[in-house]
Amino acid sequence: MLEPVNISLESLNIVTLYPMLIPVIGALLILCIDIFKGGLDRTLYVAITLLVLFIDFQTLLSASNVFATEGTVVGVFDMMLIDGLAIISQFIIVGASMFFIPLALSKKQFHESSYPEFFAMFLFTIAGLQFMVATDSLILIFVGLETSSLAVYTMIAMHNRDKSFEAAVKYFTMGALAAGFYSFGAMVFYALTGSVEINQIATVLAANGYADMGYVLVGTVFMLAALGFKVGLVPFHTWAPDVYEGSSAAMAGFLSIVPKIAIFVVAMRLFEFLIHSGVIWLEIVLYIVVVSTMTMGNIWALVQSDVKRMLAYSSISHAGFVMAAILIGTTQSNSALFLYWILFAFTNLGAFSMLWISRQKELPHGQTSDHSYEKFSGMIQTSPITALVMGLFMLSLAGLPPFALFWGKLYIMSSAVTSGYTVLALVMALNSAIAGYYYLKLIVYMFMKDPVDGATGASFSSNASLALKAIIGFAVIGTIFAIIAINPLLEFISAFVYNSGY
Amino acid sequence: MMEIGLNHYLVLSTILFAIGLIGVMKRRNLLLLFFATEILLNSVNIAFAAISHYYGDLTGQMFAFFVIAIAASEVAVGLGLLIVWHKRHSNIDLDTMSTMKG
Amino acid sequence: MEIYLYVALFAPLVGSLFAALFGASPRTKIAGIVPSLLLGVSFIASSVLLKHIVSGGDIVHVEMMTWMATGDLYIPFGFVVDQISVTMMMVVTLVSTIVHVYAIGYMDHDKGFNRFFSYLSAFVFSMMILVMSDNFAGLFIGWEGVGLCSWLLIGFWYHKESATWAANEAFIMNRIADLGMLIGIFLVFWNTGTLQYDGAFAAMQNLDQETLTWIGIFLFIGAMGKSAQFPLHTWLADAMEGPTPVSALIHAATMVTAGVYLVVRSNELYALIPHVGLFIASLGAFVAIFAASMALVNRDIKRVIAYSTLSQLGYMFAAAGLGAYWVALFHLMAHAFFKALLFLGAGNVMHAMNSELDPFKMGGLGKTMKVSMIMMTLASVALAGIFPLAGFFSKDLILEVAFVDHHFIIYTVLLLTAGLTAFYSFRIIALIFHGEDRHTALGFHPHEAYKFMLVAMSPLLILAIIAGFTMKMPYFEMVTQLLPATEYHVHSATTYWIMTIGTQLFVILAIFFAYRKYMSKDIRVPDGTSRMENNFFYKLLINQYYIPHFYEEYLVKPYRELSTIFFKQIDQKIVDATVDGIANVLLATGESTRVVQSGNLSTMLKWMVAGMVALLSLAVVFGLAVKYLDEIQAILSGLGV
Amino acid sequence: MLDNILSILIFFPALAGVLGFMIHKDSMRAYGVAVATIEFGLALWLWYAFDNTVAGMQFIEQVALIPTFGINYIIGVDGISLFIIVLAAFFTLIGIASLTDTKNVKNMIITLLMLQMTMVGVFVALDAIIFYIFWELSLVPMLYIIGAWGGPLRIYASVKFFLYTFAGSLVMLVGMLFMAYFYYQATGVWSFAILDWYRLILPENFQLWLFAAFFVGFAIKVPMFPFHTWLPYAHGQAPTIGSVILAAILLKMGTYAFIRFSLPLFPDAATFFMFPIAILAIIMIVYTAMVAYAQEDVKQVVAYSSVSHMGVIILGTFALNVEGITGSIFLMIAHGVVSGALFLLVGVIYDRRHTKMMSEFGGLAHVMPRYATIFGLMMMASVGMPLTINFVGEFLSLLGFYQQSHILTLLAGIAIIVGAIYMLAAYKKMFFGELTNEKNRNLPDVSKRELVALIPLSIITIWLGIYPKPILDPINNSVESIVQLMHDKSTSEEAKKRIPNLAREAGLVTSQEAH
Repeated sequence: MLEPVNISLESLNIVTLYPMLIPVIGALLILCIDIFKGGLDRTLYVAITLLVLFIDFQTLLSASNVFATEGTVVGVFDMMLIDGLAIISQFIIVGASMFFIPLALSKKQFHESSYPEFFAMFLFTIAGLQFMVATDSLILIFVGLETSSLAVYTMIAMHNRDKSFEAAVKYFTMGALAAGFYSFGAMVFYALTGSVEINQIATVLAANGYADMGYVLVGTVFMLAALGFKVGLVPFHTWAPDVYEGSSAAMAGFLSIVPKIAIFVVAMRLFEFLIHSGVIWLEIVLYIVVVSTMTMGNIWALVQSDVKRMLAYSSISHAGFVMAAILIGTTQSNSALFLYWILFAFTNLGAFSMLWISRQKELPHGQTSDHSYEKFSGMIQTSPITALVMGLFMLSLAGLPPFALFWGKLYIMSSAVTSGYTVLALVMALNSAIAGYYYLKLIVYMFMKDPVDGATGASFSSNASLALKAIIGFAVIGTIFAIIAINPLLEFISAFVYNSGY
Repeated sequence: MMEIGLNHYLVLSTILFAIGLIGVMKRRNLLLLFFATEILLNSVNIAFAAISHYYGDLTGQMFAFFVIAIAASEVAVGLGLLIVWHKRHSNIDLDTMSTMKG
Repeated sequence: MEIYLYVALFAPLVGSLFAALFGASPRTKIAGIVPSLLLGVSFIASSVLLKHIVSGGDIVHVEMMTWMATGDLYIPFGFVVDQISVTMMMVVTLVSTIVHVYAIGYMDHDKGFNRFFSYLSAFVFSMMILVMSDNFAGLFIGWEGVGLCSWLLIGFWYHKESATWAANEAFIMNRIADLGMLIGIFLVFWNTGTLQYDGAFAAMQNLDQETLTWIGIFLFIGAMGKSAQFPLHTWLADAMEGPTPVSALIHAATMVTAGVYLVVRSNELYALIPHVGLFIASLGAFVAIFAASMALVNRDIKRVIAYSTLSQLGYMFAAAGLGAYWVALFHLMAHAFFKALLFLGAGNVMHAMNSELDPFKMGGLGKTMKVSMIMMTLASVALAGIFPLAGFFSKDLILEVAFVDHHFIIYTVLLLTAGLTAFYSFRIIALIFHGEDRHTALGFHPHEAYKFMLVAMSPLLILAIIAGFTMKMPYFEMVTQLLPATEYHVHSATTYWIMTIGTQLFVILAIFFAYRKYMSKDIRVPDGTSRMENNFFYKLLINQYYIPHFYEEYLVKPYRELSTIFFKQIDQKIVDATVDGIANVLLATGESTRVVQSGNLSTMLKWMVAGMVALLSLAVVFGLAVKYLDEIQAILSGLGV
Repeated sequence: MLDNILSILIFFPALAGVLGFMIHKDSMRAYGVAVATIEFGLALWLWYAFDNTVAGMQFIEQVALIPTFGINYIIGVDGISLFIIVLAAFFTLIGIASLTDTKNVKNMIITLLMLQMTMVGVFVALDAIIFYIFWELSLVPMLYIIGAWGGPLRIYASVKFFLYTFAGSLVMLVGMLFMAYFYYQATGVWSFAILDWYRLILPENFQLWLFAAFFVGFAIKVPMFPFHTWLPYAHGQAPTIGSVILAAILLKMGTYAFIRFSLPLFPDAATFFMFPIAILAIIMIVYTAMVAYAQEDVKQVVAYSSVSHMGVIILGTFALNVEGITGSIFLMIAHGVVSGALFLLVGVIYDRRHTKMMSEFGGLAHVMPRYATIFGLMMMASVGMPLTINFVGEFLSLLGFYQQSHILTLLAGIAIIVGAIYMLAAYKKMFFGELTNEKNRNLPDVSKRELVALIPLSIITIWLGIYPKPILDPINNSVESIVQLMHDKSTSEEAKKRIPNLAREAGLVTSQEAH
């Protein structure tokens, strides 16, 4: 006779689930609305999404207060884990999404934004990502990962052009492979330790003193491959440029920011303990991967002829930059990671939005891609303000002080220096110099060449709407006046990261 | 007759996984490619089941279930994409989809 | 007294600026007259100072203002009027006043008239700074200033390629020497801690020989440049491209003697290092005969006089080197008078022959240009050192000095030079004024220069005649308050008389020889056919010992080529190419490796798997390594690693 | 009054530049001139309010930016930076005033004002990161000026200029981070404030590495051989105004940084690297002078000549004694004035003939006497004629270095010879000889607008050549304090020997000597 298992609701600690549940509910709500009355305008859905995200953000705020007072919270059979990393990364995820979703309100209506499902998907993605960061169970991470990924594949496809389908298929197939890698890796760890919770794994491995190192490494390799694919580390990056090119600028911007931070958190949780428990191999391999990602990403970006594709490679290189923080693995570097990513979010949001507003329905005459460099030549003469803003984002991406990204670079390099990775710091420095070239290339086109005949300023803002302008305004302010925000951000992040023991 | 131990399962799953990998690399036809990925995931499931039995806790099987679920949903999305592609190009040969490169 | 000092110093500057005001406007007499008057003022002021000094008044020393002051360095604009500088001031102001007046006539057809006077007065100002400054830095200001003005004046007719070329040559050669000078100044500062003459020389008394030697050498290198001593002499002859008054003032009377002035000024230093002194003397003697020999054959009046100037400078250095500073200074003064006169006379001739310089195209000018003839003849007599003209007292004194100090080689050289001097001076006199008329055939219609030009020259004439016997003693009295008062007297009277008379006879013989050779009716104009002209020595001399040629071939050309190589080969092909190379390598890598992104899905998948497998193999290797760590170590130790 | 004059000096032009967007095109030049005049007036006021007797920093302002990471907005001015700031304001003014008709002049003037902000910022920054910010920002306007108004190769030139300098300064940034980290280790607080760093005494091997890191950044900016090749392109392609500002101010950032950072922070390393750097400097001086002689383009001649002069500045800086450093700082200003003027002059003829090839000219003195005169004056200044501004600087620099090495100074002194050679040759080619080229037959002489720029420069050239005292004194005071600091900080025997101890000479003994 089994006596009933009774679990007190307190011990479940459902609160930890709220931040993820809210977007899910929101998504379902959107779907219901569509069922009851179809063909509603996108503005409605955008508004709803924004509201949902706003509430989500509120819950996160309260969660952060809880953390600040009581420290890490676990719940739902220890599945959920709300610690500093979880909270900061969710802030980034939700916050960034709030900036990205209004991009759907472009002047020209594009195919995806006419589907209510698109917004539902969007919210599902966010929910999935939130799950990923707010747990240390490999299962839940897997679920979150796949939820978000599947949603993302669909959203890309919804752009409904040949290229976007191609991108979706490519991304999907490789994603499936990555999922295989992930599950295999998880399996190995499970086999080794009989647990799928990262801290459990850590303790068990530590207990038997990494007896069978070989298998640990095998597991690590598969994990590295899976996560590396998602953040686009060389040689698992090959999807990135095609997907960025295939999907709409807004979507690409979203991809370059939001999902990656979740993966970084997972990687941090997983690799930190391995590195610190003296898996030198991982350190070496990460070193190689990081450096090659930074460098190759840059080198390939040098030779691109399409701005969006260039930005794809550049964000690969930036991912390498940030991965270095995980390799270094000190509190400073981990805080640097988040700082960097927040600033990167602002800048990339701006950059991609600029591409987005310059997007025409059909390809401009004599151009093979939506955002070829030629399209921007002589911009300063036809529409100076647009050119200046774009130039600003480019400079920020190149890490020119005092614009946003510089501070991120500064802090990461500093963390490298502080923990004795001098060569790494120099490599970063030189890479930023190389990167200077391709960001400059766009500036050269905009400021120093003459406009292609018949080009008018209108073409650069053909897709501009108030919402987009507002977003860009935000991005501009964020990029220029980052310097003021750095100090509070740094204090907040360091405190949270430190308190969650990373 | 010999005892079938955990390792046999693990070896089996590894072999299946390898087959899956090879399939993923070799297949030119999208549909078959998806099959290959299914093999990948299911090989892992075998291992999970075996290990969870070996340890005598259910986490592994739970994981396996999730994997199955996710595999299913992937198939859903994948086939969806595939159908659209086929509508537009009336083929599902992935050598045709290389407009973006460099 | 200060007021006179300032007047003497700044009057020329005012004059220069005044003339500069008319720089752009067409020729006006006023632009010439005012500077001349101001120079006259300056001359009077100098004379007042001279009187003050001679009448035993104490040295006038003023410090106008600070120039540079940093760290331990303190350099004021300080000026001193003592026996030495006042002598120079007299020479400079007198000669330059005369030359100015003369130039009013000489340049009156030149469209650069105003510009000319502004330059000329500017030169006088720099020269005054040079001689009046009380520290090495101030000296250097003047030093460079006169260099600049001489550049401007040599290249005055800047449309002439030869003129501008000569100007640059002069400037650059002087720069070479100035570097030595500069180093000398640095040495002085870091060893004595000051650049003021008095302080520095006082401190030098207790410096070690070596340092002093270096100081002496470097300062003298500076002197060599300005005074065109070998091997930096070529610029002086080329400098004759400038207008003749310029040659008279700068390249005979004043600037070129700056080097001598420097050595005399630093007599306290050179007194401490006699071996350097001896070197200077020997070089002087060498230059004396070296220049004289080149003057023998030259076919350009001004160049001949230039060489004679060079050779006279040699005399001065010989004297200074031997420690007879007052003698050197005395000869400097005397030489200034008769050499300026000579040049101005040559100027008249040029004027008459509208700028023809070849004496073989003249002859018999004496008939039309009596006054000029007399003046030039007397000047040459003085130059040759015939009693009782100036040259006798100054030049023969130097011979005596050499003799008395038992430097018989120097003595002999100088003696020979005296003979040569006499010969070439009268060679041109004869060719120009005597002998048959060769110019009318060539269509020249010579005429005597303006009256006032001749009047202007007359003071020089008088001085050239009387400077010797009237001034020698009072001058000696004066300067020896500052300079070592060594009397040079051959001990036995007989030797003295033999020497003196011998020298005189020798010189006179040379003169007669010159007259005989070049006054004869049937003089052959050298046309490259005669035996003498094909003679090796003649060629050697007419080509100035091939030294300019050597410089051109082995210094100028290589420098030009080396520069081009540096630019074309090294700077562009190596240094710059490396920079671009790095960038290009990166780009090329990108271009060549972008094919990785073939866009084909299955390749992408292969890449993922490949990457994974690579990591896996790494892992396996590492795992094994960890597993068999001990064995590996054993093997390695076995290998002795 | 006006305690935050420095901030005003920095941000007034920037603000004006932003407002400039709404000024109408035709009245833009007037606006620019007005703004620049006000800025120049403020700079002069700064000079007037500056206390010459104080050696240390004045007008210090401090605002917390990122206290957790020790980055704060600290600015101040001392004798070393004061005059470069004034010079920057001055050159912006005459640059705008003498701006000949350029296409979209509006952007040009706004860019110039932005550039001015960065220039002033670099020279007043007392926090390494603030310094770095302005240092990097200064690249952008110059990039635009060269790239948008330049010659045929403008894009290549500008990108090269940007990337080269950018790469160098990133290495420098790593050095700064290390410096801050060492300070953190020593004191437990992060700080990027230069004045804090001054108090830090590092072991020699650290100093060597850090010196090297900073050196890369500075040397490229100066630019020192062999990092100089971006300069000829930048100058060759840049419009007149660009070259003027670049030569007059931007290059000085490098040499200034040497004095502000390298010397006081790493005295031992400075001593250690003195001779290698001196040799580099000598190569710069002689080699580039010869290269300049090989040029056909007069602008290139001036460009290479400024590299050559920068060599003398470096040499003076690394004399490590008061005379040398003071001289080098003075020479920075002198070279700023003279080379700026020379570039303006080249611009004058370029506007008339649209070529800079000397072979096109010859005999210009016949048609443009005034031009020839001013050019001659500036040329003489550039070859270091006494009583012109350059001589004071060169004399002091060489004099200073002579204390360290005789033979090297002798070699460096060749500057005055080779300098004369290429300059006179160029002058001869352009101005002397018969007027051969018909196109030059009736060129107008310098116009009023051009004289507006050239006359003041000529006056300064002479005035400071005759009476450098008002500038030398403040410089001297600040330099003395720095040299003393270096002496006190230096640990190695060599450094103690090389760097004079002024305190002892003054009779009083600092705490270091006490024990």
